[in-house]
Amino acid sequence: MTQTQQTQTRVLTCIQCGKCTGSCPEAGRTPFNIRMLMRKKQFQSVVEESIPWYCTSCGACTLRCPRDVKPSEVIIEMRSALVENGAIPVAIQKALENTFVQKNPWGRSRAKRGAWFEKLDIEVLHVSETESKRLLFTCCIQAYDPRCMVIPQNVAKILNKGGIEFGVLGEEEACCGNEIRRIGEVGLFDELKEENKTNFEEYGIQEIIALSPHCMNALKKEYGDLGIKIVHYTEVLAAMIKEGSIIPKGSFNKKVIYHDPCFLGKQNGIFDEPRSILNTIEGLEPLEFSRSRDNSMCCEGGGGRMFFEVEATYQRNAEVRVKEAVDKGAEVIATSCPFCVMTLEDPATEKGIAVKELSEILMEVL
Amino acid sequence: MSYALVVAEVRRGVFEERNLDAIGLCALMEKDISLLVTDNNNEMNQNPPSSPFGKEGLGGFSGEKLVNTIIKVKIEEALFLNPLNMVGVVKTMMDSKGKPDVIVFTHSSSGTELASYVAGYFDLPLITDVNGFDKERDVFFKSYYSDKIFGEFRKAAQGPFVITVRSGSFKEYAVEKTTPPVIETIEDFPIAEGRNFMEYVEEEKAEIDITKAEFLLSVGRGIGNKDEIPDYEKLADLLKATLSGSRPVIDKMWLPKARQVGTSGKTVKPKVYLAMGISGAFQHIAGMKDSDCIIAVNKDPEAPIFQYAHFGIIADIHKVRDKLLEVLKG
Amino acid sequence: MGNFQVKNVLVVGGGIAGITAALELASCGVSVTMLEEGPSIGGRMIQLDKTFPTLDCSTCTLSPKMVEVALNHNIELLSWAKPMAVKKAGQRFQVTILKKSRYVDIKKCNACGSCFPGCPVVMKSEFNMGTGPRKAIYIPFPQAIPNKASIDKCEDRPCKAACVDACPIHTNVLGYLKHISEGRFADAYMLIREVNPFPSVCGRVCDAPCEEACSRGELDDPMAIRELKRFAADQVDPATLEVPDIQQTGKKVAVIGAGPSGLTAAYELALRGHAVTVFEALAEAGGMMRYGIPAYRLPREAINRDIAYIQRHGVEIKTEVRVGQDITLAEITKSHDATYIAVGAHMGLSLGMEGEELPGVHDGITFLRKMNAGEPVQVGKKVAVIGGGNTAVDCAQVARRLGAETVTIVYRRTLSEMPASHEEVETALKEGTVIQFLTAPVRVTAKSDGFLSMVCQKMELGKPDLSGRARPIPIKGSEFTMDVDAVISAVGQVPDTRFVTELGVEVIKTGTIQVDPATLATNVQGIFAGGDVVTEPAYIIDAIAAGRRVAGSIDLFLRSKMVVSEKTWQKDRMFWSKKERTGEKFTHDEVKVLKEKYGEERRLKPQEEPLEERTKDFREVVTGYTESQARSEASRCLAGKIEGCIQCGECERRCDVKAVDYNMKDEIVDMEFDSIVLAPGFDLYDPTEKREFGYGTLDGVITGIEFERICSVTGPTGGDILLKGKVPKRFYFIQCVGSRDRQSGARFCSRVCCMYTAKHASIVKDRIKGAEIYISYIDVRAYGKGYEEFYKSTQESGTFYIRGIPGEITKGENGLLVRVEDMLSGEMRDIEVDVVILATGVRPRKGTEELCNIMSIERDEYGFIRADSITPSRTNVDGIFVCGMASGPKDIPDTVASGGEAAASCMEYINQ
Amino acid sequence: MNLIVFTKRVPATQEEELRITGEGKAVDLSKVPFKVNDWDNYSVEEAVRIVEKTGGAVTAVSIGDAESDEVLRRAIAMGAKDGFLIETGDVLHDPGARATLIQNFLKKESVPFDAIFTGVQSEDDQFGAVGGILAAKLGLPFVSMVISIDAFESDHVIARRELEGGLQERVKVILPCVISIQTGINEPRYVSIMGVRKASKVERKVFKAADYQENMVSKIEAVKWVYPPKKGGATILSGELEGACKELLGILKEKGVYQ
Repeated sequence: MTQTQQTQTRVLTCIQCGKCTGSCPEAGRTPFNIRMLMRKKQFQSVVEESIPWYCTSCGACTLRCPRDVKPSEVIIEMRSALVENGAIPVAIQKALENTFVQKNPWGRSRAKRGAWFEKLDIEVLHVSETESKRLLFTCCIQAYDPRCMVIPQNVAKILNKGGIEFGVLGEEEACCGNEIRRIGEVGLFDELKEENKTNFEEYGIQEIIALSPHCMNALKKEYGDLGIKIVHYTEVLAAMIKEGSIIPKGSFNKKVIYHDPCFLGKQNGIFDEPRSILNTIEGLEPLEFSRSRDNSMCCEGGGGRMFFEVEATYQRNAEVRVKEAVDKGAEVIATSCPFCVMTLEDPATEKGIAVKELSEILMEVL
Repeated sequence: MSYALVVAEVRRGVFEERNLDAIGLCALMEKDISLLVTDNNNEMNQNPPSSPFGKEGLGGFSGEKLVNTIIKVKIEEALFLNPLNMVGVVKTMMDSKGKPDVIVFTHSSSGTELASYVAGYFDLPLITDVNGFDKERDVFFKSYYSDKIFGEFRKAAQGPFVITVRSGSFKEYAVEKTTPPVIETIEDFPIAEGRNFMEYVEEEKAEIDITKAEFLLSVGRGIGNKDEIPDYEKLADLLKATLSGSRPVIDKMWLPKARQVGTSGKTVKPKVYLAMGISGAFQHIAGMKDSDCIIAVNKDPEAPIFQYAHFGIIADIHKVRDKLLEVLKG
Repeated sequence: MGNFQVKNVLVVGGGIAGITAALELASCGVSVTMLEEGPSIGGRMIQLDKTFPTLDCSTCTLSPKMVEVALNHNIELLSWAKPMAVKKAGQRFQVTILKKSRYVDIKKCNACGSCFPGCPVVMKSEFNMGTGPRKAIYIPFPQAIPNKASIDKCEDRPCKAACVDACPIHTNVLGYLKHISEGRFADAYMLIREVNPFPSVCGRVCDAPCEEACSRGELDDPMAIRELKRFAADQVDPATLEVPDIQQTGKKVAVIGAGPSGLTAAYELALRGHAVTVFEALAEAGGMMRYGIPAYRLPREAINRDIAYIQRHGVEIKTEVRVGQDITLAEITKSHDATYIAVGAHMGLSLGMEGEELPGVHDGITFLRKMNAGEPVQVGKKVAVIGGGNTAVDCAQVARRLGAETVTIVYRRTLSEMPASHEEVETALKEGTVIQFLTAPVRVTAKSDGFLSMVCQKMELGKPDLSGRARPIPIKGSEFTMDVDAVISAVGQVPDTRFVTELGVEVIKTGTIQVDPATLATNVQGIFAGGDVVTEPAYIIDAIAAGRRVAGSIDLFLRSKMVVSEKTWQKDRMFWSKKERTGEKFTHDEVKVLKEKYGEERRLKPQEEPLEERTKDFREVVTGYTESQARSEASRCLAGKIEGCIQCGECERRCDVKAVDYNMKDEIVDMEFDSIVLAPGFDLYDPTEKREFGYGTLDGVITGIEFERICSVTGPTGGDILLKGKVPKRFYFIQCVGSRDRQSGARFCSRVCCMYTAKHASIVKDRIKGAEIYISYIDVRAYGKGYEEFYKSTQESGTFYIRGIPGEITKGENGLLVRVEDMLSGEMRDIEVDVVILATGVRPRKGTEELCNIMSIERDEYGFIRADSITPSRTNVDGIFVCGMASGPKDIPDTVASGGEAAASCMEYINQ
Repeated sequence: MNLIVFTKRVPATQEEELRITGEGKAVDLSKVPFKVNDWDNYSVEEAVRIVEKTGGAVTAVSIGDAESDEVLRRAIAMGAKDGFLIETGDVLHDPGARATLIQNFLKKESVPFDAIFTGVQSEDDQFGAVGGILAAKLGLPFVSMVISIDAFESDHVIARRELEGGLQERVKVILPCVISIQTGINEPRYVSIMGVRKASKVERKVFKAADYQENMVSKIEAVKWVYPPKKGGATILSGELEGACKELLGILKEKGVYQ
């Protein structure tokens, strides 16, 4: 059975319980009704072209579907059909074309992918020169955006401090394709995957520390069995703290609320490591959102939504999130995903509250 | 005597300012300049201009004196700016005056169309979008790879060199001559049938498409609140700019969604992008960084937008706005 | 009877299915053995409040049948029993049955229920689905069959519980530590009070032999038992306690001496209905507790609190009545039916040293009494204290608080021989008291400058004397002189028993009264004696023990005039000698294992007032534990580390018929049956894994069966629908939780949830006025007679049925926020409610797999027993039948029908 | 309608820092990714849309090295019927030479057409001249900067040209003709990788440029490559607010967006 047929078979088992809609971060506030889409898919009826693009691929519907219909995958297929048809929003098209040309959706020069470590005061080796063959895999946005660039820089410094050897691929690294797959560009995803896999094989990579949950997800779940250990950096740092190879010495006297990224948390079950890092920091008062862990609210940065704005005006989830953080008395929103940082920072700045990536907080106290 | 022929662009009776760059290059090349210009004073023209330089004249210049010869073509401008007719005009002119050393056009929508057709028709060497000239080495500079590299070019064949000139490149070399120009006239030349002018169309204003605007005035969160929007609209009106915004402004519905610049909105590439109160988030930058000229106004000198801007003003945007309104109105 | 032989059938499972089958079979003359794994039959149905669609009372329907099972001579009911192995031999089955020990002899147990209240182990009631508590010894519900108590005993207690043995009154230390560790402070207090009327006092100044015996001490540090008692006592003001209604006997008892022993006896006797009058020579009751112990160790409020409560029981205390002076003993014995002499030992012993009579030389016990009575006492700047007991140390510390700058204790032996408690000595040293060891005073002289000069002599230790301690021998020529303002001599006390001689009460030469150690009776009938007056100075706890003992003994005397020892007391240890307290110790290997298992946890020191502050006045030095400290210290107790019964003995102590037997063992029996009917029943899906619904993480999210218990009159709230003590108004029911659900491995419909949810909605409508009720459904399955009508009437009563299952439940501003798509309108709704009830689906009963394995029974993909499609009770094994939910979801009528069908098929089989 | 559309594979230099090598003889493009020329993308889309309406076929033609096959596949994926590659290793700077090569090719291979579509210019050399020269050489009408094709009839086209300052000019052009397409005329469809893979199955014809070199001489000489004068970050307009504002207006005038 082809994947499409499998999807169709799964969709036919949908009992229209509506749990997906109830779980969906877009339901109610946008015209997106995931349950309705499954219904339409059952009857192969026409879906308005703009609709599938609302999905943030947070995965809540798939995780909660009692019939294992995997609505998120159905959305990907719907998008795929639109992609094959060529009729997709210009912004998405741009991101895809950029990725095709420069191997990153932002269209930045591939040759400058390694710019983030050039100004570091530590030496960052190409992974082929390392003994451990441990690769630090950067997310495109971390490689190019000055705001997010601090993440790989910080993590590199912390790893270095803790005596953990690692290397990078620099300009050879291509986008992991997580978002590309979610946009529905299967072919392009395959190309990125093959390109990265070829590099992993050529350099005999043993372990990959992914800096973004999105990359980790793609490498872990969508590249097939690589025979490579794939972890998110928070797992590594949490272990380092536990072993005592890095010791947070300073204190961070702030109330910090942690936002679980969808791809790290609900989709990959990493809830405790980021929290354990925060909890070891002196003076830091950890807070929790009322919706946290499995029920964390999606920031709406996934599934291509980073590149594309849907045609609806509503209060963004990021704003809702920031509002709650403020109500809870948080002074800092911590998260461990660059997309979350980007989406949350805007409304947070407005409310006078800081958004910090975990590595930033840790860096301050080391 | 060798001369340079400048084909003037007159649109709706207005002598386009960029013609001065064409004249300027010729002056820099120290050529005797002949200006080929539509004489709109004929029965086909409903809006006869007040002077050969168009009905508005040439501002500070007493324009006539910039060239040595003015060749008036008795033809309505729309026909004149048709490449199929232009080859007839040029042929007639060359037949009567001899071949010029260079034939210079503006590098504009019509200039390049005319130049390439003329070059092809007469099998002449052509270089477009010239933005510099080194007289000593006799080389022309031309932009490559979106201005990242300049190429130096030289004519490598016989016949007049057909050139289009980038506006703003040579204007300052267009200086007045001591004597007024000789006025000549061309009347008799063939009119081609293959392409006919129908009408001018003003771009529809109803649906603003910011991706097509040449000049965007873009506002960001820095404007503070919605009440400020009308004043920026006024400013955009006066500047003949199109108003656009960054995501926070759109999110708050201060401006319609269609006006959002950024990866999640629209990617724009105007000639001038005037960013007011935009700090320059990554996604926003990605949507406008390829603009020809970026001018940023922001009170924070550390705002990332200044890294991408060509010009900047570090000041309170409302003060800048008020001052601009004052200057524009005064 | 010829060849006729009674056939016998084994029915596994005592739910409605098993009961139906058993009764059907029994009515046919078949001998039925019913195995029930739990303590009572009744199954799930007995947990229900009502049945649908008729809303009949579930208990009313089922109880008669349960009783019938108990009464039917053809049915033998084995609870706490399950089959372990089954072998088919010909047409018959050889079954090995495990009869789990219930630690209560059901022949003796009369379900009086007196054992439960004392049990310190509080567990979640399985019957109430955890919505309410039960004790480790319990009867699951009032209508239980068999109606007998049982104990959930899981494992052996890791410690020897030597503390209980060590305590002269056998305080249930394990029990009250368990209570404290789980935050039930008042319960801890009541457990202490059970044997000790002076918790506030003993929480502070008990010598705590328990701690010495504590098994935890063999691992790291002994439990801070006394400090925890004090914590518990500080949590409850006895003034708030109710005094029980006591039936009076009309007998009168006199108690002479209002010290710990006398008051304990008075209290215990009052509880037994006797009128007690206490005669006290001093101005206030309390004896040595008040006049011997300084306030910084035992604040007066603590004493007053405990005594006031005793008085509230009708005990009359007459103070400033000195027997022998103000009233004669004879007068007392004449007007009372019994007399208890507990006057203590208040006479200070003299050293026989020269200069003892000088002003500035005090007798320790008098010194303390005066000070505690508030009389002016002056000691000057330099004080010497003679002696090595607690009194000496107390005197030294009091002297410091009275303004002495240097206080020196002069003791003739060394630190290790000092009888004073080590703790007290340490505190005194910390506070700046100096101890001159191996030093004895020789004489005291007055000097012209008003100072006293005390001549001392150095000693060395020789061979042990009668007390077992090394005898100090003076070193010749080692005399030296100390100049002091005051000398306090505290070398011992003796009782003053001169007043007893008039009636011929036998007194030995030290002045102590001679008694029968078992009954504390003197040689004169009706006169008893105990406490220090018998033992010479001992500890408060010993005095209390004597009081308790004598109360029993006097009570017996008053009721039967018997004074012989009674069996009840045999278990008690001898009460006055520390040496005789024995405690088992761990072996080296045991210690190793325990250390590994429980790790090291050091004893928590309670807070104390700062050293420099506290010596300025008489404030209490130790300020005690905080709540969390107390809980964490109490949780160190090894006994409390196990789940279930901790074998503290409380139930055993309370059981009048002596039904509790900790040593009961599991039994394995082999039996043979002609056929087997399986009715193990079902479990309900645990929705914890559906994190989005917040079960287990959000307050107010419960399951349907839990709600059923909350509604039930036999439930934890007595039938009032209460959540955290409040009546909820807004209800949200979610159907299909764990049914038709691939994720949880159940693609089947559970068949009952739609209707039980409708039933719940009706119950709510009925009992809570103005309740707002929402029900989320996928489709409502109301098949058959009565069901559709029931659904309709539920809807008509104003319940909002929303088609669509919520995606998630989160905490809202004033309750729980349910996010759901009302898919009939396509609208997203955020509905705020007080309680969310998850209609969880059914699952095969835990243990079904094991049961099937031993019988080679096949199960279906979901784990239910696979049944024949034409004869739905037939399994793959000929002769073994199944009924009820065990073979798949059924409602009650279907279950009953299946029970009958199984019985019929079984009959057919056994009569072949 | 048979439409010929030219499409070119160009370096994506927008984001790159380019290096001149060999003392001005060459620009190092070895690390630069390539892509389809933006204008050609619109032009292919427009041609395909016309054919989708009027019937006929689009033939995509590319001049370049073997790699240029990529843009042909792309054009096919978008809807072109054929792809012709005129293969040459040389870089033809002179638009005249390119036009001559095309002219020779069309003549020699007798490729039938009703109209030729080109992009207004290519991103790399930005000449914007091939269409015009070719039209003139072929003696065909020419229209450039086409921002809209209002009608495409059997014998003529009505097109709108984009002029400056929001003005457009509507013209009628007789077929056959050469049309140069401006970006923004349409929204080019997305070409998925799968689409390109499928397109690979359509055979493309490869021709050698060497066979069409008659009269093809370069009339201009590329002397050398140089770096443009450095801009060096934002020029901050400082001083009095009024002065800065006037300076700002001056810049706007210079850029031609404000008169």
